[in-house]
Amino acid sequence: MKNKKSATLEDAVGRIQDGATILVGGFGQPGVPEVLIDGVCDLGRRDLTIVTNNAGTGHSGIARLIEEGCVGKLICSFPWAKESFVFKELYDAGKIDLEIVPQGTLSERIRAGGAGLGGFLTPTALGTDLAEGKPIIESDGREWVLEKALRGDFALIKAYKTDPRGNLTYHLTARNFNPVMAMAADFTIAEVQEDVAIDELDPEVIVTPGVFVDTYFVTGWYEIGKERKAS
Amino acid sequence: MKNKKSATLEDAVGRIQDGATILVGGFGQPGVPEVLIDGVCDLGRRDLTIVTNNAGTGHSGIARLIEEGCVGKLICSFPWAKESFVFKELYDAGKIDLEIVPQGTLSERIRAGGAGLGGFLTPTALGTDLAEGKPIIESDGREWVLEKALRGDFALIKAYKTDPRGNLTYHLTARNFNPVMAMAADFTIAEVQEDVAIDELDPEVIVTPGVFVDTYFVTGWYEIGKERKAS
Amino acid sequence: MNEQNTNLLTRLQIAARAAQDMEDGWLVNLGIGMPTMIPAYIPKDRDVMFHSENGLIGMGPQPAEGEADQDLISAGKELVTMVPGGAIVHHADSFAVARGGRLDCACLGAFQVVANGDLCNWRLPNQKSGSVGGAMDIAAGSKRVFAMMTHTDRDGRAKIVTERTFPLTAIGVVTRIFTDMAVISITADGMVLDEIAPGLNKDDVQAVTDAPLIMDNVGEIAIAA
Amino acid sequence: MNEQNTNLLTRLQIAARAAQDMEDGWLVNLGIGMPTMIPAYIPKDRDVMFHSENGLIGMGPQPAEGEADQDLISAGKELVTMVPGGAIVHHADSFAVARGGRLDCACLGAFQVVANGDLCNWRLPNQKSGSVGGAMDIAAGSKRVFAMMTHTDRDGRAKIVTERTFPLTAIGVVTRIFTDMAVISITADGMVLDEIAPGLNKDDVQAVTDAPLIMDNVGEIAIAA
Repeated sequence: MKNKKSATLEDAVGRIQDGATILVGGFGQPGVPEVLIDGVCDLGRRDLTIVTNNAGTGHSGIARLIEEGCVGKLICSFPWAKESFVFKELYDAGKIDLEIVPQGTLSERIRAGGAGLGGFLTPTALGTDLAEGKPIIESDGREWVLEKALRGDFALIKAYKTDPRGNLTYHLTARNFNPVMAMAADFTIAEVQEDVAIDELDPEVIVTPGVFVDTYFVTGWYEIGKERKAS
Repeated sequence: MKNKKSATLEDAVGRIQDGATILVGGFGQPGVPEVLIDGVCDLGRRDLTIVTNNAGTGHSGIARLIEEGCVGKLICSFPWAKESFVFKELYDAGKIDLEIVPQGTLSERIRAGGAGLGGFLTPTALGTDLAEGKPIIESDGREWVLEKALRGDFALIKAYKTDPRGNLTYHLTARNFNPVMAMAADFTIAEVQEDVAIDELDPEVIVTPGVFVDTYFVTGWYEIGKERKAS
Repeated sequence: MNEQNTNLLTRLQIAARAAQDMEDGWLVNLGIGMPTMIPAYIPKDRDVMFHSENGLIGMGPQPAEGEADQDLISAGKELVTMVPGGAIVHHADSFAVARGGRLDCACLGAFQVVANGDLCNWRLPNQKSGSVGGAMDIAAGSKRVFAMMTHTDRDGRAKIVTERTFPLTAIGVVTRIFTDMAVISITADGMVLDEIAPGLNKDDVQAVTDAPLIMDNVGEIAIAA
Repeated sequence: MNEQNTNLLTRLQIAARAAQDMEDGWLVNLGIGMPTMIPAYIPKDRDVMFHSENGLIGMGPQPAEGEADQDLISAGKELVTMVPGGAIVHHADSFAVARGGRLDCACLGAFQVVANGDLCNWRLPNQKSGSVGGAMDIAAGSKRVFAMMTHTDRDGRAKIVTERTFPLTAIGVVTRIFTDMAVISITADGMVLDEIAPGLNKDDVQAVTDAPLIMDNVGEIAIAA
């Protein structure tokens, strides 16, 4: 049996190239794969399209990736938070593009991508600015917005435990977008707090089956949101 | 806190009326809520639309419901199995209607219903008899079948453990359609093997949050597929 | 209006009044700001569960000193706790709860509410972009939407209007409005003034409400002690 | 053809040949019938996981006497086991695996395969209804579809055709065909005869294949001992 473990951070993220579309887990700070993001920063990639809920906090995680000029476009639901000042500065300077997607639509577009669907009909955003340009479909006597599926070339996710096959569990609200993003990328990279032996995870409590995970990197527990500059 | 437990089987299923659309869990025999179905049989309801994967096995579960003349229409993916002879007899006699839906589309239509969506675009069945009459939508350079969401007035599901709030776990492949059906009904009724105290289920391993469950009935373990005629 | 300002409810008082409408057995989503003050005022004999769209069903109060977990936060990104019988789901499932008919009520802040229940709460008209978050999904999906806001803006202009000037969040979803002056229901017959703050009269409220109010049976808001 | 019947592969031999194509690390879905015979023949040094659409990822062989669990079955409704590192998911997630690009291969029985890869395997032409099960979803979603069947029907008619006479399951999905006579790949250039059963020659195969076969480089099927 092939063990999906990456021995080094560079092994885990090294195949990411300039211009890639990357789904990045997290809501606020919990569930953000900060170590993997640091790995991408260290690679110095450019023109990435990042799909994630927030526009980063302080100078760590997504904020660091933005600050170091790696991101060409951000697709998110909540860009304008006080703590996302790094994003605002680059956005105001015209150095980064932004697409705003309602949060439920964002998670559902990603799930649809993961489930091999082309899109879905949602009541969300009907009649609003955020439905502009999107097809409106009538079905069962109601109007719905047709939203398209969204996939990544890569997904960077954060999980709690893994086994050698990449079966994952999560921790509290650090779960958030991670399980749906794990499904929706051509190559899914997980950072995990801890890896355990093949038979240690109860098959009933696995949230992300290992078939969705291409490699994982073990980080141990760390305090989230701390600045960890170029390693 | 309100306990969602039904003291009797009749309490659990009593509000089901003639003509109701009912989602019924199970794939083959695992996960079929046989006790709840027996309860519906005992009520003598008529003209029910049943949404479930199979057309029943032998004389128990869905087969009993069909045999006793409760079912006006069956929506399923796999009607013609040797063990579904009861269904075949009534179908051949023109006493029951049938709608065949591909299995992945069936589970996804139910999930879409549970998720408040109107439908979704799928590659499944494109160009086949089972896409006849359904809208074909072009998106991202491909054609997709637009499938509609499917909800029930009731869902009858089978789970393993519950707490007083109706938080559910499942057992092996008896999970199958049950979690998505639990989401997609106006009133969801679970039969469970065992109920436990409020803090005994780890919040991380709950598969169906209790917010989707309206009431539950505790059955204990039983051997599946046995005939249990009118109680 | 200036002489009446002392009769306006405080933010806590608005939250306390809205809390009285939270029914036993409900699942409720709370927007950021004023709505997050609701839980403290819910009558103790009612079992109300809180849904936080980041996958937390059964959100509890802030943790005691030293008992916080960095991975357990609310949608407003505050450290929180979980009540017994809570559950964790992923984001898509969390929004399935919100859109799928299992959210009994969403209490949301608002910039403007239109007479037909249109909600505007995600972006200012002069901003080219806003932080929509989960507002549109939750507003569109919840069985009921309660809007919470000051009755007028800083310049004294009505926020309950007949035509909106703010970008739309969701069409016709608001069922009740809680302000510092009044409680107003949106019904098939129109906007009904249900209650007014002590010391105000009906005309005070209508004077700063663009939409016409039905004022046949108006009570007084009970102020929590 | 009668004198050649003894050279036709048995169902087990077809399964054994298909098993050689299961690559290390693959996730594979097996249809009912012949495909379920594949696992026993997979080379021991390869790690192949089996997906059963009823939510079982990591399906193992039938249980030993007395070790069956009534709640652990395959899509074919046989009692099975789970391998270490397996996982259980619900039905919608299971089909997300199938349609979402994570299923490396589906091995499915077939009534007819068209030269362009169209698969017909769910209903007979004279039946007004069929049991589609997960066939259409899995065929449409899998990275590769391997069709397994006898080369001809009971009346000796070709099942590999230029125009289908059976109801369609999925358009252009079949990538390889394993029959009792041959292994045939479907490529951008057309159908390629890769291997034939020992004792048969190329023309024997073409004679009972409606679609034209490219026969530039034909090997012999290695029969498992």
